[in-house]
Order: sequence, then C-alpha cells, then structure tokens
Amino acid sequence: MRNFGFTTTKSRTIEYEKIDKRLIGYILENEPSFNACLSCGSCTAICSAGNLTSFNIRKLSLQIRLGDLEKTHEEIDKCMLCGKCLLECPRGINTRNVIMLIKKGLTIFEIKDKA
Amino acid sequence: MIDVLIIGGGIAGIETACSLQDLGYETIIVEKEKTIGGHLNDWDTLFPTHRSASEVLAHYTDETRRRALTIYLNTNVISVKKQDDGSFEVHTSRDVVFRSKTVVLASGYRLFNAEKKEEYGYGIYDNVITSADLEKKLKQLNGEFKTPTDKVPEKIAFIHCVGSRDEKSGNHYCSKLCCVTAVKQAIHMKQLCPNANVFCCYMDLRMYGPGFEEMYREAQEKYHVQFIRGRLSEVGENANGTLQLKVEDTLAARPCKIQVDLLVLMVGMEADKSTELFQQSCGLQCAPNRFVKPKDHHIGSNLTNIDGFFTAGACIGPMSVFDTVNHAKAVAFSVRDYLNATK
Amino acid sequence: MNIEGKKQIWNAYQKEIADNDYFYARSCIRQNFFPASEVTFLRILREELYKNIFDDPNHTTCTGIGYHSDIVPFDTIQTVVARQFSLMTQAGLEHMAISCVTSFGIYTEILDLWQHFPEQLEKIREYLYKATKREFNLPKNIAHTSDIIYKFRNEIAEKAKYKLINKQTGEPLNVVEHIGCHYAKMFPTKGVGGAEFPQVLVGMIESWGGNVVDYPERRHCCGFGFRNYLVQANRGYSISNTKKKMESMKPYKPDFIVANCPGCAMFMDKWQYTLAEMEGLTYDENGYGIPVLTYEEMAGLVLGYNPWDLGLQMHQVQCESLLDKMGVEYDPKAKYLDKNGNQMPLPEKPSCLKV
Amino acid sequence: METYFILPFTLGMIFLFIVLFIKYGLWITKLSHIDKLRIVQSFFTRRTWDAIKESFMEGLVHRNMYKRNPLLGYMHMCFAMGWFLLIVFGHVESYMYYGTLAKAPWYPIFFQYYVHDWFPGERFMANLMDFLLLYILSGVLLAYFKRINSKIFGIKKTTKLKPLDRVALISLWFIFPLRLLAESATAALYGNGGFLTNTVGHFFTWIGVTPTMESALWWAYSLSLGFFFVGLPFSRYMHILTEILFIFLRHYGIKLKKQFNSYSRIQVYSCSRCGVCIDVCQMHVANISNNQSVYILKNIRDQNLTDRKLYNCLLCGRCEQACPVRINLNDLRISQRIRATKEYNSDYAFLQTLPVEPPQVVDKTPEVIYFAGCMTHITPGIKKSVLKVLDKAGVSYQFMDKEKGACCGRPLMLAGQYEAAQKLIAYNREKILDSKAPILLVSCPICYKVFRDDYELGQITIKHHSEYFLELAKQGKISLNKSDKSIVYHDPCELGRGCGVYEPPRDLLRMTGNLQTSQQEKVNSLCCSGSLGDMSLSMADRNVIKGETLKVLLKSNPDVLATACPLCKKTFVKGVDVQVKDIAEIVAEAME
Repeated sequence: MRNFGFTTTKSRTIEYEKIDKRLIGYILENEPSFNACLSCGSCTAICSAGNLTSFNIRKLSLQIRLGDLEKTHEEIDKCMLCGKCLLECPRGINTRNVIMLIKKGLTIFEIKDKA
Repeated sequence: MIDVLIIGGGIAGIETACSLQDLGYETIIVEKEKTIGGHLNDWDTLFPTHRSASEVLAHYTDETRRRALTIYLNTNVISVKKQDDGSFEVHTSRDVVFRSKTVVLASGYRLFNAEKKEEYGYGIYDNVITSADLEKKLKQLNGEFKTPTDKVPEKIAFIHCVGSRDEKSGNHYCSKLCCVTAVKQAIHMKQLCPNANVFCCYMDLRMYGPGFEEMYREAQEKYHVQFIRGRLSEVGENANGTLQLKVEDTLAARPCKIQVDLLVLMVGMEADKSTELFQQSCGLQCAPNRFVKPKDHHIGSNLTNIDGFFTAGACIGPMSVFDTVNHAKAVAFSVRDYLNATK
Repeated sequence: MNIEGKKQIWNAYQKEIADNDYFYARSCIRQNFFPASEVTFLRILREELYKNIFDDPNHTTCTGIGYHSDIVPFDTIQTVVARQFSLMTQAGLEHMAISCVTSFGIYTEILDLWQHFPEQLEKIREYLYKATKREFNLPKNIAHTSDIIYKFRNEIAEKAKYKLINKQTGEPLNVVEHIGCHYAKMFPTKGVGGAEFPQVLVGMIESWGGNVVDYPERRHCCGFGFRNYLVQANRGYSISNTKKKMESMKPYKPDFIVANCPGCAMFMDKWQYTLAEMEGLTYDENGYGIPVLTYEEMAGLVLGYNPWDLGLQMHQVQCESLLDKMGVEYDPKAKYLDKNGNQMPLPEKPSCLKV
Repeated sequence: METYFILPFTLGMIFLFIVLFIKYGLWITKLSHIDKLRIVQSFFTRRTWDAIKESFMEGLVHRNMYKRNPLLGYMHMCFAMGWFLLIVFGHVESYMYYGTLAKAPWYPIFFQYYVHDWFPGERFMANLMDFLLLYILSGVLLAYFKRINSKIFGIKKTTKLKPLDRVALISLWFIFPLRLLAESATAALYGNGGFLTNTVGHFFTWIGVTPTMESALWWAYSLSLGFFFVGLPFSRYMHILTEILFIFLRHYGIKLKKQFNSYSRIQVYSCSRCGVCIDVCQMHVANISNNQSVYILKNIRDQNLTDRKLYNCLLCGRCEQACPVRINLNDLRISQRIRATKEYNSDYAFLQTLPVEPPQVVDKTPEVIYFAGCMTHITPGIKKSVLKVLDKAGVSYQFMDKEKGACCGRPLMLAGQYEAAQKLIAYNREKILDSKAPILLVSCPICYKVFRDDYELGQITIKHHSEYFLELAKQGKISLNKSDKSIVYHDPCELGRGCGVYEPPRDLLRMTGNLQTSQQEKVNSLCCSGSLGDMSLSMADRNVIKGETLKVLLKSNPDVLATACPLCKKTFVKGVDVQVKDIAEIVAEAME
C-alpha cells in the first residue's frame, strides 16, 4: 500500500449494525440487570480502582455496548472486584458479575486488545 | 353520622373540606399535628414562582376560620373500620369514635430519611443538610446565610435523587418534585450568596411542569448554576470542615472531585407510615411503591379499592402543591357522586 | 421515499436564470483538470443553443481558493470580484455565468453583503477605482453555468444523439449527482431546489433519460474542504469524507457520478485512485472505479461529441465502461492522440485501480 | 451345587475391593509429599485413635446428623450401625461354631444357610441376629417413607438420583428384606431361626416351603448384595467408606488447599447427600433450590457444574457449619471457582507504577495500623467512630487507606481470582509491614478474614475493631456508659463463622446496652444477603432473603440492630425503619 503521508481516519460514527455484539450479548444473557444502567456514574466515582487508575467502568460498559473492545482487556484488569459499585448502583445492577462476565467473555470470544 | 371524615389537615385535607362544604356536605378533619398545613409549614418559598409558602398557608388558615371547619388537632387515627351498612368507624387517639359515611385520606407523604444514604454523610458531617432543612433554614433566616459550621458558603452542591430512583433506598420511583426544588433552591442560594459557586449533580433533570424548564434555564443563564450530570457516590470531610464530593462527570467521562462548604441532599417523598395502618385495619390496597393504589390511574385517581374510601393529594404519590389542590378539589366530586348513589 | 414530497419542497426554491447574453467567468480547477469542459460549455451555448456569451481574456481568478484558506483578505477578493463586474459592464453585459461553484458562492456572498452593507460597496468601488480607474455596475443576474444548462435541458434533450440509458438492457443509467457545497448550502435560495433537494443536476439527468440515485450520504461534502485538503497533514480528514461518501453510494451500483462543482468532480475522481492505492478499495464491482463527469461532459456525451474532444481521457477513473453502456462510438486508438494526430506519452498505470 | 448362590456376593465383593483399592490408592498417591509425610508421622499417635473414635461416632452412629435431624440420623444409624454389627456378630457366631475366624467370608455372611445344628449360645445368637435385622429393617422402612414423602423428615427436598445410584439404592433396599425371607425360609425348614425368622418361618411353613424356594431366596439375597457391591463405588454409597478415609486424613492434619486436588476429591466423595445443607440454606427463601452444596458436590462428581450454580452462593458458611461429615464446603466451592476463572486473573500491573506516598514522619512507631477497607469508606459513620474511639483512647495509629487504598483481596478470593488476589495481598502486605505497627486494626470482617488466612503477617496481631475496643474498655482506656436501649446483634458471616469471633462484640454490647438474644445466632446466625461471595444473585432475591433474616433478628422489637460489618449494615439499612448501627458507632456514642 502506498504512503501518501496521510491516512483515512476511522469514522467515529456508531454504525449500529456493525457493532460487535458478542460480548454485550453474552453479558446481557447471563446478567440481565446490566440492561438497567442509566449511566449515572456513581460506580465510577466510588470505584476503588478508579481512585488509583484511570479505570472508568461506566465508560467501559458503554464501550462494550458499542462493541468498542480495543482496550477492554487492559481496562477490566484494573478492577479489584471490591464491590463498592454494587452497593452504590441505584439500579441494582449486579456489577461484580458483569465484571466477571466481561473477563470470561473476552476469554471465550478470544478478544484481544489492539496493540 | 357525618358525611365525610378527612384524615390529614394539610392543604389536601383543608381544600377537600372547603370543596365539600361548597357542595353542602358536613366534614370533619383529623390532624395529628398541633397545627394545620402539614409540610407547607416548613417550606420557605414555592416553585416555580418563588412565592412565599406562608402566603398559601395563610389562604387556607383564613378559609378554615371563615368557613368554621371542624378540625381535631393533635389527633392520631388508630384504625378505620368499614361497617356492614357501608359507613366507617374511625378510632382515634382521643376517646371519641367517629362515624362517617365516607373517609377521605389526605395524609400526604413523609420525607426520605437521608441518614440511610450513609455515604452521603447526613447525620455524620455537620455541613450536610437536606432540602427540607434548607427550607427551614431559609424560612428562619435572619441576616446573612451561613452553613451549620457558621461560614458564608463559597461553594454549595445540590444532590438530586436522594432516596428516589434508588434501588438501594428501596425506592425505585421518581419523586418528581426534587429536580425543580433543587433549581429553585440553587437560585435562592445564588441570590443570598452571589459569590458562591452552586452545583447541581443530577442523573436526569425532569422539568415537567409549567414554568419549570424556564426556571432551569434561568438558573443556568442568569445565576450560572453549574449542572453536572453525575450521581454523587461518596462524601468525605476535610480537616477544615469542608466536604469532598466524589461524582463522575459522565459527560466528560471523568471522575470529578468537588470541595464544598454546604451539601444539600434533595430528599424524595415516601409513602406516609399511616398507609400501613389502613392496609391492616381496613384492607386498603397500596402499590409496590407503598403509596395508596388508585382504583383507576386515569379516570379514578381519587378512588381506592374500598368503596367510600377516597384519597386526596400526595398519599397516592409525589405531588406538587398545585397538583395537590386540584386533586383535593376533584375528590369532592367523587365523594358527592358516591353519596348520591348510596343515598 | 416520497418523491412527490421532495419535489414539492424543491418547488419552493425556484430561481431566475437569465435567458441570454452572459459574461463568462471561468474556473481555475475546471480548466486545469477538465480542460475541455469549458470549451464544451461554450460550444453548446453557441452552437446548440445559439446564445451570446462573452469569454473575456482579461478576466482573472476570483481568488476563492486563497480566500477560503485564509490567504486572501476579504477586501481583496471583493475588489477582484468588482473588477470582473467592471469587465462585464465594459462588455455591456448584465448576466454573469460562473463556471466555478466556489466562485459562484463568493459572488453570491459578496453581492449579499453589499446589499446589506452599502458602505462596503462604496468602499470597494473606491478601492477598484484607485487601483485600476475602473467602475462597474452590479450584475442583474447571477447564474452558475450548470443553472444555464439546467434551464435549457429540454432543448438539449431534443438534440440528443445518446440518452443516459444502458443500450444493452434498455434500463436508465444510475447516476449519482453531486452538488458543490457552495452552490446552495450557503444561500439555499440561490440554488435550484435549495440545499436539501438540489434539482439542477437532477433536472438534466432526468430529462436526458437517466435515473438519479438517492443514497444516504447524498448531501455529504466531497471531502475537498480547502484547508483540510491544502495542508498535507489534514488530508486524511479530507479523504475520509470522500471515503464515507463513496462507501455510501457503492451499494447502489452507480454507472457514473456527475458534479456541478469542479472541485467535487476532481476530488471524487482523484481520491478514488488514492483510496485504491492506500487501502485497496475500489467502488465498482470490477475494480475500475466509478467514472466522474462534469455536467458539461455529460451534456457533450448526450449531444454526441467525441469523448476525446470532451477530455475524458484526462480523468483518473477511465470512462470507457460508461461509453460502452451508453453506446457512444469512439476510437480507442485515438484516446491519447494530440490535436495534430500525434501520439502523446501514455500515463503511468495505477497499481490497484484498473484502467 | 446349591451353594453356587454365594458367587454374586463373592464376585461383587472382590470387584468392590479392587475398585476401592485403585481409587483410594490413586487419591492417596496424589496427595502432596508433605501430606503423605503427615500421614506417616501421625499414624502411630493418638490421632489414629481419635479418628477411629470419630469414624465410629459419625460413620456408624451418625451423631452429628442425629443432633440436626433425629429421624434422619436414626435412619442412617440403622443402616450403618446395624449392618456393621450384623457383620461383627456374624463373625462371632461363625467363630463360636467353627472355632476359627479363618473361614471364607460367605460362611459368616450366610451362616444361617450353612449351620442348622445346635451349639452352645446358638439360641442367643439367633435372637441377637434377628434383633439386629429387625433394627435395620426399621431403617429400611423409614427409607421407603423418605423416598415417598421427604417431608416427614422435615427435609425440603432430597437429591436427585442418577442410574447407577438407582441400582445401588434398589439393591440396598432389597438386601435386608431378602435376608429376612431367606433366613426365614431356612428357619421354616430347619427351625434354626430366632424370634423374627422363626415367626416368619411359621408363615412359610403354613404356605408350604420347599428347598428350591429356600435356595432361590438365598440366591436373591446374594444377588442383591453383589449388585450393591458393584454399584457402590459408582454411586452415592461411595460415601460410606470414603467418609472414614476422610476422617482419618482430617485427623492427620491434612488441610484443603486453594486448588482442587485429590483431598478435595475425597471430601467430595464423602458427602452422604443427607440433605442437611439444603435445609439450612437461605436461598430457599428466594425459591432457589438447585445450588446448595450437596448439588454442587454432585455436579463436581458428574463434571457438569455450571457457572450460574457455582457462583450463586452467599458463601455464608451455614451449610459447612451444619454438615455432619464436616466437609469444607465453602473452600471446595471456592476451589471450583478458582478453577473456573483460572484463565483470566489480572496482574494489577498498575500497583507497581503507583506513586509512592512520602513516608509519614512520626515520633514513634504507631500502636496500630488501621485498614478501613473499601466498604468502610462508604459507611463514614463507622470510619468516623473508629477514629474517634482511637483518638479518645489515646492510641497512636496510622491510617493505611485514608486516601488511596487497594482492596484487601478477599472479594477476589471469593470470586475465585486467587492469583489476582495474591498481587493485592503482596502490595498491602508490604505497606502493613512497613508501618512496624504491632497491631493491624480492621473494621471490615471481609478484610479481616483474608488478613488472617492469607497474609502471613508474622508477629503482627490482626484485630477487628470489636475485639480491639473490648480490650481498650477492659484496660480502662475508654469508658462506656450503659444505656437502656435494647440491642440485638447480627453476626456477620465472615466474622462469626469465618473467623470465630462471637463473644467480643457481645461483651461490648452488654457494656453499652441491653443485649437481647436472637433465635438464630452465633454459628447458626443468618446471612444478611449482601455477601460478596455470591456473584449472580439478583438484588430482588437478595432483598427477599434480607427480609427473612430481618424478621428473625427483629422479632423482639429491639431499639437497635447492631452488627460489626459495613456490608451487613449497608444491606440491612435499605428499606427498613429500625436503627442499624455498627458496633463502632455504638461504642463511640457510649463514650460520651
């Protein structure tokens, strides 16, 4: 491929039909409470790992919904499963199970981070 | 036997009594407190006009006096029993037993106990107050506004949805009036402390009523109230008594720390304890949110599962002053229809 | 899709187009990259429609590219435009026929400005006079040259030798029409059909037998975007927009693209080559790309002009597939012959795009 | 010729011995070297005697099960004890007649068939053997009833059977009735029976009995024995013998490891599926009845354990507490979780790159290092109270996770993320050791458990605040005012069953108020339902379970519901009107 000194940029448009739904499908099948998220952010604000790193579970879960899985592995590995988010979630989402399902899902579907 | 016994002497109860009197019925009101007016006694101003609450209260006190309404103050209802003839026998903490053809429940609501959201620090940190506390404070305000630790606040945060829309509080529903109250109070605080930074941390802003959205816009444009879309998760206290809030600014997708001098928790409305009493004594049906369940949400919101037992105001769910007044006016017609039909 | 509904909306955007006696303002890009287009336009007007159009050798660029890339100051471009009007006035003409969409946008913008700020017009009159001792009248009518072809589309259709129909199947050709952003997005009332449903090319295509393709990104920019193209580091953004547009039209299998803006025609043509080289992407089934025509070339083909006289050999995406579909007679050997019949050096072949 | 009937029995027994030899041999060889050493070293010590005693009490008498559920215990005892004695006295009888023990096993087993003569003590033995048979038969009758209707045993639900279980079960049901019939037939013919077999023999005589019938019955008896022996190693009855092995190994000091190994397998096979764990499980309240320990062990054996079942457990430890066989049910489940999540443990690389906080300049080494833990940070009332008590008592302390702290690792352990937890443990451990403080104070039992079990902190004493405050009170460093408020105390699972701390909180509460007892407390206390051990329980189900727990706790209408765990507190507080307080808050208030 020829180098012209510039490349096409990836479209930021969410094309719903092209979303990689494997992981989100797996999570929702096994933990339907994840459907109830209203993105209030209390999980992220209270997060023990978020206090130490850039971990943002709310953003990550949105990205997973959009099939944007390029950094999921690296990010999810920051979670310490302490369960504070579980106690804070106003929608009663079983967040710890969601985390474990993300981890397992990444393994099942062999989803790797983009280098 | 009297025509209607009204439980609760708040604005719902008084308005019901007035409307029923206009229709020619004899009523008595049973009120557990030593004065009428209910929660209105505690409020400083009302949204969306910033009108003084005492002005509205005065209207009802005057009406009560002018119409010579029968009111039993300091009286608790102990049980309501439906008789075979369809009438009601109402036992109270006084020795009197009332007999009435109908009962109108106008017992209103109670406020969420903010201590239950322990991570918000109410009852633990001095400078955490509830919206109701703020109203009382504003009502009694004499001179400069100061925080409980006696400081003119430079930063104030209002937290929406405390005890509402929260599985952890056991309240899944929206209290619907806290959003606009927060905006009203935020404006009020800006008027009192023009140099203060005022924040509102919200999940969704529900400005459903007439004038609400305009007020929200005014808070942004004129008063520079800052709205942060994120739900408070944790409050810590700094050595100097200021509070550290942890909230995610979800629109920026970044965790956010705010240091404030005063934290106001917008406590939601919960069903009054008395509804449980009526559940037990006369089988009144309540909805899963513990408020009284209307017989028909659309065309019979004043009716309950018990014939002759009506509701007026916030005992069926969170309700504003003007909705309460309308609901109370409406119940008079429901009562009339019932009494005419059973004559 | 409710075509009727669209047509009704379009009806609100009618535009007055002068009937005759035009002063011609050429386009920098068109005459460089589609060199026969403007000649063809003049030929059609003069030989087919018998119109009077003056092509003044003294007129200049409008400096629009410089203006849109923040090089030429606004007062300067106004003075340049004023000089063109002065030439028009000198020629005794009152109607501008502007070849370039960017220029068209600039003329429109400046006239609108002068209307709202007469003192600015006076200032420019003064500038022009000081610089050149020239004076000018404002044009009575401003038309893009595509407007003029649109106005006379039915006359052209009567004289047509070919139609925009696939000769083998008898089906109308699928045509993607693309309007330059500056044609109607800045002043919707100045474009035929406004910005949302521009009718100028649609009118030509439909009256010449073609079928207009309505695809999701139909109104998306071609990707030129001046600054974004002119700075190399930003070119990725420019080409990404072209890619988005091409990807969107691809499923409709267009037979060719026609544009009224020279920049758009150039970018949609040349970027197809670049995308092919960079990412191996081509947008027709056979790997040749989608031919891109200017509307003058399209009109010339319909009127039966020799494709090589129309300059189609100068395109990046080769047009023979289209010529074959339309049944246009052409001599493949004559493709790279010069005016005198001598063989020109052959262009280098791209590595991905088929020719 | 007619004695060929011993063949099914003999072959079955040989088969059984071979299979057991291979299975047990493999399991024991697969034990770690240290564990094997433990067996050798302890073999000739008191431990063996203790093991024999326990084997007798639990394997035969079923004392623990009897305590939990007398009827169920009796049934198990009938089979185990009765059969054991039948074998023992069979041999005694055979010795009395033949004068030697060196006879092939079918002689004592089918003694009645072989010996029709009178010998000294014959009458007594015949009656004794009949009595034992009757004793077992009463158990068999109960077993029939249990199969038909388990409710009479007070059991909610019994376990489901697979085909080989069914073979073994049916053979077992037939063994003793058939023995009765066979011996009665012989008694009818030869008059050598006891009170039971002779009576039944009279009936046989009445209907007319022939030697062919007698032989057929003995064949049937032997066949049922043979079938049972063949089915045993592949059925739930494997527990009968494995339990004994387990008791011995346990007495030799072998402990369950985090990873599932052959000792775990021995424990799994020791389960008798008595169903006691089903009864004590709180999940029933939420209509969840497929995830109790007995099912999990069965699924492990059958290798069909699903994640949903594996993770749907509060790990409250009630079943482990109740298990008559004393299987380490919690750790077994966690070891399965470790196995299930092995592939995706995090390495927490960020811990290495965290900025090192500047060392706190202190005059002297702090007396305690305080670790609040994640949960305490969302119950600021507890945190504030702990600090207040420490200040008041004049204790110097270092607040380890005041601003930024890593999780203790217990929640990861509960989820099976063992390797990941090790990273957090290493990180925190270094910080704790660096403080040089002699006492690690924690206010969350979840942290407490992992600090105690997995941190290896050497000389440092780990104390929950209830233990530490009690010490402070006893030393007179804090003085507490007793109020007349009635308090009921909820034992957090991790603190109570998890770490065995039952009394210190109660002692403190007695000093501050009027402590009331609850119906189910200490080892039997109920879980609040908030446990991090359960990964998949929905909030709705948690609320249901919590509601039932609260019903028990609030029966006496106490003024205060006290607990000692921030998670229990957060769980109870939602949707309840009673005051829920941590013991730290109660102590802090009582100091004023």
